[in-house]
This record gives sequence, C-alpha cells and structure tokens, in this order.
Amino acid sequence: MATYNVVFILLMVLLILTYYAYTIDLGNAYGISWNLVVALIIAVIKAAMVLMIFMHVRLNPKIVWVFALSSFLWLILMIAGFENDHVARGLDGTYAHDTFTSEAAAMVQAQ
Amino acid sequence: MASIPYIPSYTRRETYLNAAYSIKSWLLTKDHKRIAVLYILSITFFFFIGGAAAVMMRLNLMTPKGDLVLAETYNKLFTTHGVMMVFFFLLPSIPATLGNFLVPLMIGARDLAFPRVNLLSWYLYVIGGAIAGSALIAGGVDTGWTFYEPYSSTYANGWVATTIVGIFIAGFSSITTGLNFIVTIHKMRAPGMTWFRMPLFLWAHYATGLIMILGTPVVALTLSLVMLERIFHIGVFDPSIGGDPVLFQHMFWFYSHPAVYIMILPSMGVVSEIIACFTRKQIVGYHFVAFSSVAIAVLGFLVWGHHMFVAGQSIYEGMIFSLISYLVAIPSAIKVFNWTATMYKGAVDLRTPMLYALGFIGLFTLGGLTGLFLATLGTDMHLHDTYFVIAHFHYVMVGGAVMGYMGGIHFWWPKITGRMYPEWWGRFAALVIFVGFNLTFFPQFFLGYLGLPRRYHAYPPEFQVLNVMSTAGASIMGVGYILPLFYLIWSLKWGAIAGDNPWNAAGLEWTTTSPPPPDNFAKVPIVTEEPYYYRRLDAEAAAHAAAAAK
Amino acid sequence: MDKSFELFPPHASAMSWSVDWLLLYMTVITVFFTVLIFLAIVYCGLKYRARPGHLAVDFHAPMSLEIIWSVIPLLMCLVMFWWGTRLFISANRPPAGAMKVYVIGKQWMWKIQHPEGRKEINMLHVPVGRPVWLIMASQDVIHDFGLPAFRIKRDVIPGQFSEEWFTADHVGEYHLFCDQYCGAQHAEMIGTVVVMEEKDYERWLAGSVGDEPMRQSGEKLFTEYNCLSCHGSWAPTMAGLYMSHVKLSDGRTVLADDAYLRRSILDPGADIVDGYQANSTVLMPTFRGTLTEEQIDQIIEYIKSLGAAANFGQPSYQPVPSGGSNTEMRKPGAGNAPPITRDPNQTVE
Amino acid sequence: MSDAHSITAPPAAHGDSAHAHHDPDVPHQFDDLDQKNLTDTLGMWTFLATEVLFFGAIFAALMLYRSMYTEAFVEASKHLVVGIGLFNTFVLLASSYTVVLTVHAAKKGDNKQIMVWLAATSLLGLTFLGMKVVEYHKDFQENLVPHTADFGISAEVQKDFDNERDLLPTHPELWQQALAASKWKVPTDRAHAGDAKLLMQHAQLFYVFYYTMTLIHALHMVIGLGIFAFLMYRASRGAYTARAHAQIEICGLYWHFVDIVWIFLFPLLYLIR
Repeated sequence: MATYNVVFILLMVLLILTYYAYTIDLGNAYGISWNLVVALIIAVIKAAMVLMIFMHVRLNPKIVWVFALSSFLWLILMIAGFENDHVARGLDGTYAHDTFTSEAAAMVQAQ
Repeated sequence: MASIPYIPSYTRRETYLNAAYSIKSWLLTKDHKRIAVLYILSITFFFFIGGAAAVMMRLNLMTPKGDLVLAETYNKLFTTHGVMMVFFFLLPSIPATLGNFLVPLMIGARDLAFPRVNLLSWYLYVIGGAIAGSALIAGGVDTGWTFYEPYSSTYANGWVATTIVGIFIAGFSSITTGLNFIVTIHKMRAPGMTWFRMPLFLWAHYATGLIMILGTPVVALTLSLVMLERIFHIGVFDPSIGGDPVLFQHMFWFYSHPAVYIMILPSMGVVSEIIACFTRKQIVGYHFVAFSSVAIAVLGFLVWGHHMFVAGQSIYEGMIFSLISYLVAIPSAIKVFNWTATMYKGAVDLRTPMLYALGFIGLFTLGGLTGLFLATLGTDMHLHDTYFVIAHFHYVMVGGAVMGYMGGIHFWWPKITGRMYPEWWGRFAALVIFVGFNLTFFPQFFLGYLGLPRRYHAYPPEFQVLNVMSTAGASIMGVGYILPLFYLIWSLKWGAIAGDNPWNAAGLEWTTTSPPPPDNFAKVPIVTEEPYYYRRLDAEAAAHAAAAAK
Repeated sequence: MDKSFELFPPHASAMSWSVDWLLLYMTVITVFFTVLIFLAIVYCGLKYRARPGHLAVDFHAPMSLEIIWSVIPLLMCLVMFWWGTRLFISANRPPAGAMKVYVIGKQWMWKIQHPEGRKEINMLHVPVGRPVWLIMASQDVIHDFGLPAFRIKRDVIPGQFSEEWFTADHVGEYHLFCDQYCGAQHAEMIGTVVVMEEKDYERWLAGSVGDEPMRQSGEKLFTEYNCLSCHGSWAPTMAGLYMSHVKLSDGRTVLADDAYLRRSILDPGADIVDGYQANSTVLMPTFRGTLTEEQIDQIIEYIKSLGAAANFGQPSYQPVPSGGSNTEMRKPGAGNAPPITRDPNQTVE
Repeated sequence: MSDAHSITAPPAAHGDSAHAHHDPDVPHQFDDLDQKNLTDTLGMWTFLATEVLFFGAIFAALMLYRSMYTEAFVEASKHLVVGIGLFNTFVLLASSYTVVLTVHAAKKGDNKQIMVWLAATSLLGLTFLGMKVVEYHKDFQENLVPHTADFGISAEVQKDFDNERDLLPTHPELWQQALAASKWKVPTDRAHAGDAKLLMQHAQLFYVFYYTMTLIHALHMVIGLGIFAFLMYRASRGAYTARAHAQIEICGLYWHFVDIVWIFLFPLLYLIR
C-alpha cells in the first residue's frame, strides 16, 4: 500500500517536472529539440512506474515481462523504420517536399 | 496404414458432432472444434467468391482489348479477388480452421484458453465478411486490395469506406485468434508437453499468433485513417496538406508483409506433419524447422520496405530492407532442405495429403526463389508492379498456402468428420490443381519480365499468347478446386468409416476418438516422448501383424 | 507497335543489359535449386516408396550439413545484394550534363515538357546516346513511369519529385507504361518512347514535319497526341463536326467553324459541349504551347477532311455510345460522379 | 459454460474425466484457479501488446511528420491550452491510483470498497472526458480545425489561393497580405508565399493528428467506463471474493494502459517547442 502512495506522489512530481521542462527552452541539437527528448524521457519514466508497480509487472512471472516489453520493442522498430526513411530521403534527395511548391507548381501551371 | 486391419466398433460414442443437433448448439457453441467447422464453411464461401472474380479477370484478359468487361468492372473484379482472398480466405484459412481444431488437440487441452473469445472471433469474421462482401458486390471498390493513398481516399469511386470497415472488423477476428493461440500454447499444454515435444504445427501457429497480434492493429489503424480521410476529408496522408503517401505504404506494409507469413507459416506447419506421417519418420532437423518458424515471424517484420524500392522510399532504406529480405529467405531454405531430407530413407506413401505437401515444397521453392528477384534492388526496378510480382505471390500463396490447406484438410478429414475421403478422387484433384496452377502462373513470370504491368485491363497485343495460356490454366485450376468440394461433401455420408487413427499417425490428436468427444480427451494425456514417434508406431504395427498372423 | 510474340523485351540501353546479366545469374540459381528439389522429391518418392517389408530409418542431418545448406544460399544472396545494389545506385545517379525532361502524371496521361519548351502527351522523343534525366511530379494520384526496354521504373508521387534517368543506345520505339494502379483508365495510360538520331530529334524539336499534305500531317498529329482515345469513344466524335451547330452546356449554340475548332483546341474549357462537365479530370487538356500554329491548322484541316455536317440546321451530335470498348468511361449523367473532386456527396457511401 | 457442460458428459467407460471438477470459478478448460488467473492475465497482456501497436502506429506517424514539419507543428501546438492538458494528465494519473486501490480492495474480497473506488475512478474518468469536451468546444470556436484552420488568413485570400493554387509562386503579394493579417510568427526572411502556405497546411496536418489521437484515446476511456459500470454491478452482487477477483485486476490493467497512452500523448501534442 505504502509503495502505491509513494509511486503516486512521484508521478505527481514528475508531472510538475514535465511542465517545468516545457517552460524553459533547452535548445536544439542536430535538429532535435532537447525539450522533446527530456519530455519523452520523463514520460518513459512515468510509464515504467505505472507498468512496474501499478500494473504489477514486477510481481509477475518472466513471461509477462516479455509480453509487456516486446510490444514496445516492436513499436521502436517501426518508428526507427519510418524515421530512418525520412532522414535518408533527405540525404539522397529522393525527397522534395520543400522544393515542390515552387518548381513543381511552376511545372503544373506551365501545362 | 493399409497394413493395419481396422475393426470398426459400432458402439455409439459421443462426439462433438452428435453431442447436440440444435442450430443454437452450433451458433452459440464454445467448442473450438465446432467453431473450426463454422470457419471451414465460411471461408469456403469467400474462397469461391474470390475465385469467381479471378476467373472473370482471366477470361477478360484473353484478348488484348479486354473485351469481356469494362475497365472499371475489371478494376472492381481484381479488388474483389484481392480483398476476398487475402483478408477473408488466406488469413483465416489454416489458423482459424485447422489451427482452431487442432491446437488444443495437439497440446492435449480440453479447449482453447478463451472459448468465448474464440466464438467472438468467428462472429467478427462473419460480420466483417458480410459488410465487405456486400460492399464489394453491391457497389464495388476499385482501389485494389492495397488501398494506396491518395487514390483510395480521394479519387476512387465505390464503397471504399464500407469495405475498410469490414476489413477492420475481420482484422480483430484475426487478432483474437492469434491471442488465443499464444496464450493457449503457453498455458494449456498437457503435462509432459514441453516446448520441444510440440509438433511443428504448433510452433508454426505460435509464430503466426505473434504476427497476428503485433501486426494486425497497425493495418487496422492505417485503414481507419484512410476511412477518416475519405469520409471527413481530414487526411494524415493527404498530399494537398503536406501528407506523405509513402508513409501510408510504410504503415500498410508493416502489417501486410508479415501478413503473408501469417498465410504461409501455418501451411508450413501442416506440411511438416504430413511429410513426417507419410515418410513414417521424424522430421530431419526438428529444432531448425521449429526455430526457423519463429525466425521468419520476427525477421518478417523487418522487411516491409521491399515493397517500396521504387515507390519513393530512400535508397539507403531500400538497401537495409533488401539485405534483411535475404536473411528471411534463409529460414525458408532451411525448412525446404529439411523436408526434402526427411524423405531420404523414408517409407514414402503418396497419399493425397502427401501429394499436396510435395506440391507445396516444389512450388514454394520456386515461389521463394523468385521472391529474391523482387528483393534485389537492381532487378526490382524492372520487375516491380509487373506480372512477375503476381506470379511470385501466387506461387507462394496458392502454390504454398492453399496447397498446404488442401493437404491439411485431407489429412485431418478423418479426424474432423470420422469419414475417409475417396482416395482416387483426392489424388486426381491434386494432380489437376498442380497442372492447372503451373499453366496459369508460370507464363506470368515471362509476362512480367517482358514488362506487362499488373492491374491492366487491356494490354499491347504481343502479350496475348502468354495471357491465353494463363487463362487456359486458370480454367483447369478452377475445375481442380471444385472437385474436392463435391467429393468431400459426398464422403460425409458415403465415405468409409475412418476409425481413430487411419494413418497410424503420431500426435495427441490421433490418440483420441474421431470425431473427438466434446472435451477432446477422456483423460488428460501425459506426454513422455518426442513428437513423430513413427518408428515405435511401426514396430507396434509389425508386432500386431505378427500376432494376427499366428 | 504491333510486335509478334517474343520472349525477351528489347534492350535499348546499357542498363538494360546489366540488369539482364543479373537476372541471368539469379535465374540460373533459381532453376538449379528448383530442379534439385524436384529431382530429390521424385527420386525419394520412387526409391523409398512405401511397400511391404520396407521400413523407414530415422536419422538427423549432421550439424555440418545444416550449416552448409544455410550458409551457401546466404552467400549466393549476398552476391545478389551487392550486385543489385550497385546497379540500383547507378540507376539513381544521373550523370552530369544529362538533359532534363519534365514529366507530369495525370489521370490518365503523361504530359511531357522538353527543356526547349516543346511539349507532348504520352510520347517521349529523346535523342540516342544522350543521357535523359526525367523530373517527374503527379497532379493527382500515384503513377509510375515504367520503361521496360530500359529496365527502369519509378513511382510518380503527388507532393514530391521523383527522378529517373537513362541513356538510349538504339533508335526505335519502345513501350512506356504506367506501372502503379491509378484508376479506371490505368491501362490506357501507356505511351511510346521514340529514340531518334540527334538530327531527327533537332528537327522534331523545331516542330517541322516534312512536306506532306496538311490533312495527312494533321492526321499524324491526331494519332500522335492520342486524341482518338477520347474522341474515338466517349468524347464528341470529329466526324461531321465541321460547320455543324454545337449545343453547349451553357445553352448557347455555336457554329463549328475554324475559329471554334481552334478555340476548342487551345482553350477546351471555353465552350463545353452540352452534357460534359468543365471541372472533370477527363476534360481535354489545353494544347496551347504544345502545338505550333502550323500544326493547329493541320489538325483543323484533318477535321475538315472528316466531312462537314450532313444535317445543317439542328444541333448536332451526342457522344457516340461505345459498347464494349475498353475506353468506356463514366458518361455525364450516367449516375457516376467524375472521379476527381473533394465534394463529399461524390463518394458513393 | 452451462451449455458447454451439458454437452461434455464423458464416455462412462473411461472413468475419471479430467474436467470433472465442479469449481464454479474455474471454466471447464482449466485445471485449477491458478492456471485460470495466470492465463487471463497473460491474455490481457497479449491484448495490450496489440493496443500498443494500435496506438503506436499513429504515434510513429506523428513523430515522422513532427520531424518533417517541426516549425508548423510548434506553431499549431501553441494554440492548444497546456493548462487543460496538464489538468487532464493529473486526473488520469489519479484515476490510475484509484484503480490500484480498487485492486487492493479486491484482493481482500471487499465488494463495498471495490464499488467505492470504482465509482471514484469513473468520476475521474468522466471529469477527463468533460474537460476534453470543453477543450474541443474552445478549439472549434478558435477554428483550430483541419481544412478550415486559417490562422487569420482572410477568406478572400483563401479563395484566391484555392483558385490559383498553381500561380502561388508567381503571386507572392497575395501572401504578403496573408502574412500581414495572420497570427503566424513567421520570421521575415522566410515570409514567402510558399512557406506561408506550407505552414498553414502543415498546421492543419497537426490538428488532424490532435483530433484523431485524442478521439481514439477518448473512445478507449468510454469503453473503460462501460467496463467499470459492469464491474460495479457485479460487485454490488458481491461477485468478487479474495479467491476469485481476476476480472478486476485485468480491467485495471486496461485502464492503466489507457493512462500510459495519455502520458505520451500529453507531451507530444501539447508540449511541442
């Protein structure tokens, strides 16, 4: 019971922390906003606490651990696939959203 | 086998079939065996709808101008064919029928873990099928089964949203089935049934279940986004507000590539059982075949991009997906080699199921190898979206998945119905299907190499010869698929009484009576040995014969 | 382009050969393994067939064997990967100084514009031996610019550019296919790549067309620009059009004189014939800039040659019913909405 | 199970039939309660794995577009009220906590407490949905809606834009007016027609995600509330004992999952900068 109370209070603290991290600008690195990174890290911590203590994964046999985590692993694979394609398209120029409006619109109009 | 005289016992045993006769006892049953039978009936229905569409297409393609139907009708036909066959036949084909029937029997359980959920999955399937089917037949949809954006959301005519609703619902039937299999195989195994005493059929279905629960939700969400865009015009993929149609393809294939493993893996499981039984041997390299199923399921999730090499995906991503696609080819190769090696020094009995299994191995080999052409960047940029893709896909799906399904149906027919199918007709139909199939799809490899794009309602005249060959084959294959429909129904009444174990086969499902009693086993079986103990069975049979001779 | 049956697509570029060599390598592997497996099955099926007194023998493939038949295919695959990837990259890297040609995919035609300003539809004229760099965009759905004779294709995606390039090394006419399903007339979205000698190409760019009767060159243009694919089937026929009275959708009735024909070619939206929508995709594109004045006159001459209206006086033709023709298309008022519009009450559901 | 049992009389010849136990808490396919409970838990986890991928797919799409159109997404997200999001997050976390208390009560088989805590949870859930409705209302008033969100770019300019979409690059002056009138904080050096148009469209893309994701999440909550109502009904019949209460735990898992989804939704939709 005590654990639950502690966890709940911790969640509240993290929630406030989330907002605080939002109010200050942490700047960017390689086009990735640190605010996003921090916000996601905090979110992951919150989620982990809910998973482990509230959802009792901690107390369950290993197989439940596997089930609970494998889906997130799959999700990461998917996101990695999408993002990698986006970045790579930027690199090898198969990707032209920005140039489209001007040049292509001119093409379309020329018809 | 033939060497064992079977003495039928005429004492009336209670079976899952004669336990109750009311309609209610079928429609509200929680017995996995009855649900399997319901599934068999419903997927057969959808199979013949999709098949009819295919026949119409092939007939239309006999002439370069495509004189039989209008262009739009043709587009609706191949959409009907694709949607019906993929979502309503191939996906549930083996898992929902043979899997539903056999998974509990093979692990020695009384039922699946969640019988109610199992029944729910059948209802979801039927409702989804009814919605999609009515949409496809009433209005028709001309997007193709891939629903590519932005055509499907903005430009297509027809009942796209309705069809998607149907597929969405049927998707959850697939999820619930997979969920049931995974949990059942984890928790319901009979005492002594360790993981490596499980028949390969179960390994295959476990892997299939993984794909079903991890892949299906993605396509469910993706298609519902398409539906939103079509109805409310708020589009995640809508290029006119900066949406990326290629992202749709990413999300679609993230499920739809693994989905082809949902179709082929259970078939591989079936083939493993049949090969073992009709060579009277253990499967060579049991562990390799078992793990290759899981490997295919896992790696299969990492190759979706090979459908998009020339679709605007980046070159680098293409290289990654190409490489992993080869890796997923290796487990398949391992399976094929092990099956073939199993025949070596076996006692090969060419019964109908065995014919289908051997057909599977040969056609799957060709289908798999031609898949490499499409996984190779350099050749895919020529073959992509041509008839080569169609030929490859059908070699794997029809030559693979459907062959396995037919083989499985014949192999377990005595267990399901308690009757034998007519052997001669069985072999004849198998032969007709094999010939018709190859005549239909082999020419399409050349059509594709010559550059004829898929989904063409009319084509330049120089492609006519090959198209006519293909159409001829299709008609033969059609006959081949109608034959079993008749003789299997015939066998229900006039087929020979099968007895509990007509093949003298290994595996728990053969230790119970056939048809099995409602609770599958009189007492909980206790497993004490590896699967495929055919050597022991044959030794006992020989002893029997000797005793009988005295 | 009516060829007799053939088993190999034409080779029109160096790339087409290198792709075919790779295909050959893979075909050899495929045939080898398929035959191997089939023979093994037949051999075992006969030699070890079940018969009285013949018992099977269990055995396990030695680990070495399992490894061998996993690793050898893997190595073959890696060769394919390395080879195919190199091809693909080179097919995606246009050489410096390639001539840019702009392509726009649209349901259901290819609009092509040359750097010098010459435009064409469903035809691509290129000089032999000069690398051609196609810059492609789509106006509506995803199309795919496929050139089997050059062994390349690339999806054309709305909202993005796609590129592909090739260097033709044989004069001739080759297929141009739309490989990505794009709607009702997908199969009609095909055309021809005409590879010409450099000087013929220059002449073609200049738009000059030998010294033949105007009517005849007009007829050539009429087929070259695929006019018949519509005006042969569902769109107004040209036969008997000249000097007839045409009823327009806005109620006016005009006399189909030279001026009218010219206006309709340059500005099809101006006078919509009764029963056709102005906003539909299947509306005829403008040929302003596509055709030279000279060519317009030639086409008009051709249309005249198709005969003047038999029945002076009353408003003339309706669209010809097109029976089972595969260019059948939703006719106005046939209950079918035009395919392209975001109007919500257009979708059938 | 009743009709299942009616058709499962074992052949008398075989003596003991393995399903012959008559424990009302254990369906016939299970051997004992432990097997049933663990199976049910595993089943729910498998279902949650499905749900993770269901939400995950659209999360992945959001992440992709966010990295494509960061500027527009930041702008668009600024128009949402962080306060409401913050409050709702608090409400959901609290409801998770009450669910934990429910399960704790269930372990003691105390149906009264179960009902109390379930009621509290449902109340919090309803609060969340209520706030969401308020927020949607506000969004619509500010016209933060896909396809119509114009950010103060006047209707005439919109019309010109629609008519002359293709002339865009050649008519920047239209868009200079648009920018003058609009709420966009576009840096002057980027104050170009094409950019303004893109920003507007990509912002609309953001709202597509905002509505789709929050609505799917809200739908899951509604389902959860329905389940809780059912559980309360059963608890009022005293259905749960210290021995058999797996149902509560499993539905609790579902609610926690919905909570976790929001934990990620909140920063990704409201806190972009």
